[in-house]
Amino acid sequence: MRNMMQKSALVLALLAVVAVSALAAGSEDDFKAAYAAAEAANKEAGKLRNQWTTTAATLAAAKKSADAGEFDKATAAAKEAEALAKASIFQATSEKTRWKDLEIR
Amino acid sequence: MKLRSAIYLASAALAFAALTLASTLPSGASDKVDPVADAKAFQKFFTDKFPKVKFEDFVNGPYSMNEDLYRQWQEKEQFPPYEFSLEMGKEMFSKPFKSGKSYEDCFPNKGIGIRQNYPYFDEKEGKVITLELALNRCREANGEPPFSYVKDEMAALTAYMAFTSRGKPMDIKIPNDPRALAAYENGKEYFYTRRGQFNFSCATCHVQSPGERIRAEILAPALGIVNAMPIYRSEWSGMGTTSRRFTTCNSQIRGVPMNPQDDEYRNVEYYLSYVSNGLPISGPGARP
Amino acid sequence: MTIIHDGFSATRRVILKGAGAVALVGLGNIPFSLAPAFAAANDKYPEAAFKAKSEADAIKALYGKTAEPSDKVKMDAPEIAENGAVVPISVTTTLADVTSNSFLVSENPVALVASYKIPAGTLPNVANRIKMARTSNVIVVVEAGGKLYSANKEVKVTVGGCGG
Amino acid sequence: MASSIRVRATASGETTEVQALIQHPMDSGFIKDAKGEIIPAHFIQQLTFEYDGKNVFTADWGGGVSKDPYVKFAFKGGKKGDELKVSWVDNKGATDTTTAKIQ
Repeated sequence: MRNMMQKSALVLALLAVVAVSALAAGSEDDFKAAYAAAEAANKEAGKLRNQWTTTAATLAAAKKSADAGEFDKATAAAKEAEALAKASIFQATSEKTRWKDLEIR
Repeated sequence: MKLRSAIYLASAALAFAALTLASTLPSGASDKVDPVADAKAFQKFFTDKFPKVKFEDFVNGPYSMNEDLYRQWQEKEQFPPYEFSLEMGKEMFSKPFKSGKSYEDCFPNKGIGIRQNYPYFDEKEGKVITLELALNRCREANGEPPFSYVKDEMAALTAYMAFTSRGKPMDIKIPNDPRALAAYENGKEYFYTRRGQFNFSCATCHVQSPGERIRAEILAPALGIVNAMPIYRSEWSGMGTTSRRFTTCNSQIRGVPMNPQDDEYRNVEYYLSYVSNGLPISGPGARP
Repeated sequence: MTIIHDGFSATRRVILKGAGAVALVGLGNIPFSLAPAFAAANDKYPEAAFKAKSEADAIKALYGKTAEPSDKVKMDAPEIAENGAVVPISVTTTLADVTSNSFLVSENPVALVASYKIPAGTLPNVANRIKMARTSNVIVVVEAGGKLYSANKEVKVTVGGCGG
Repeated sequence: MASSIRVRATASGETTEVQALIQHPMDSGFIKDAKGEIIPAHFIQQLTFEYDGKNVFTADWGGGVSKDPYVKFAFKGGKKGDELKVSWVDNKGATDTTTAKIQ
C-alpha cells in the first residue's frame, strides 16, 4: 500500500514525541500543566460527543501516579491522555463528512 | 505500563494516519435525504450479501449467519431463558400504579400488539419517542419513579410488549416534518460515524462484517437487529434492552457511551427501525 | 475398594454400589420391581463427587468404578459453544437397564456437572445446559446394567462462562 | 411470588416428555464479581420429579449447571390432566415445589 510508509512514519514520529517527553525531568508543575491540557482536550471531545474510554482511563492513571508522587510517570500519562483526546477530536471532526462514504446507497 | 502506553499510542497514531489519508478520498455522498430509497438499498445490501438467509430470518441475528449456532439457539428456544422476564413483564403490565391507572392506559390498544410502531416521531415535541422512553414517561405521569433503561423491569416490560407483537412487520413512519427527517438523518449519521479508539462505527461491525467473528462473537446483521429487542444475552447472564445494546456497543469500541435515551440513541433507533421496516418483530430474543 | 474421598455419603454410596454389583452377579439380572427401591436408596446428594477436581476422581466417587467408551452412548453437543455460560448438551442411548447418566467437563474447576438418576420406566435420554470454563472434553457416562459406558467430545469455547 | 419453577409436561403416545426451567443463579463459587470478590457458591443440588407418588427422575447438580437451569427427559406413562410434582433444594437449604398438569 502506498500509504504504508507515511503511516509508519507518523507512528514513529508520535512515539518519538512521547519518548522525549517521558525523558524530561518531571515536576509537579509539569504534571499539572500536562494534566490540565489533557482535561481540556477531553472536554472538547465531550462537546463533540466523542470521548474515548481510554482517555478517561489514562487520565485516571496519571492522577494516580501524581498522588503517589511519581510525577515523571504522571506527566507522561497525562501527555498520552492529551494525545488520545486530540485523536478523538480529530476523529469526530473528520467523521462529520466522512461517514457518508460508508453509507449503503 | 510502558508497553501498554506504546500500544495505545500506536493505535491512536494509526487511527490518525488512517483518518488523515482517508479524508482526502472523494466523497460520493449526495445531500438529499430519501428514507424510502435508503431502506430499499439497505435491505438489498443484506439480501444480496446473504442470499441463503431468508428475509424474515435476519431478525435472528448471529443465528441466521451460522448453522452450528442456529442449532444451539433452537435448543434454547425450547424453553427460552427470557421466559421469566417475559412473565414478569406480563404481570407488571396490567398491575395498577398507586394512581389506579396502569401501563395499559398509556398506550393505544392497551399496549397490546403495538411494539412495531416504536419508535415514532412526536410532532408536538419534535422528537423521537422510543418504547422505553414512553414506558418511563408513563410511570412518571402516574407518580412512579422511572426504571433504569438497561435491564430488569424495563427489559421485562418491553419483552412483554414485543411478545404481543411477534410476527408483526416493523412499521415505522416518518411524518412529513423536516424535524422528523432531520432526526432520521442524524440517526443515520450516528450509525455510520466511526468513534472510539477502535475507530469503529456501528456499520463497521453490523454492515461490513456480520457473520464474522470479532474476538469470540459472531456479529449480527444490522438489518432486523432491533426487531429482536430486548434480548437475553448469555454473556450478560440476563436481559438487556435496546439502550443496553447501544451503550455496551459504544464502550466495546472504547468510546464513552451517551446516556440511554439521549437524542443520538433515540435517533439511531429510529433510523435502524425504519430501515428494518417489513421485517417481523421477534423479541424478546436470545443471544450468545 | 477404590479410593474414597472425604465424606460419609460417598463411602456409603460406594458400598451400596458394590452390593448392587454383587447382586447382579448372583442373580443374573435385578428383578424389575427392585429397581425403584435401588434408586431410592441412592437418592442422597453425591457431595464428594461434586468436589472432585478431575473427571476420573468424580466418576470413582460417584460410581466406584471406571467407564468404557461405547458407541451406544450418543452425545449431542455443539462444535463451538456460542457462550461457555450456556452450552446445550444432551445424551441418548440404546443401552438397556440404564440407571443413571452423568455429565462431566474435564477442564472445569469441578469436573462433575450433573448426574441424573433414571428409575425404571424413565427413558435414558436427557438434555441439559451446562457451563464450560474453556475448551474442553465433555464426557457423558451412562450406567446401564451395573456397568459404565461413556462418550466424549471436545467442545470449543471461545467465550468462557464458568459461572458467567 | 411466582414459583421459580416452570414445567412443560406433554403426554403423547406412551410417554410423557418433561421440560423444566428454574430461576436460580447457579453460582459456582469460582467466579469473582466486579469488585474482584468471589461470589459464594449458590446452586441447586437436587431436583426431583414425582408422578403418581413415585419418583420418575432425580437431577443431582453442581455449580457447573447453567444459570436458570434447564433439563429435559421423558418417562413412560402419564396422562393428560395428571399432576407432576417438581421440587428442588439448593446448597443453602432453600427449596421450592410446584405441581404441573400434564398437557
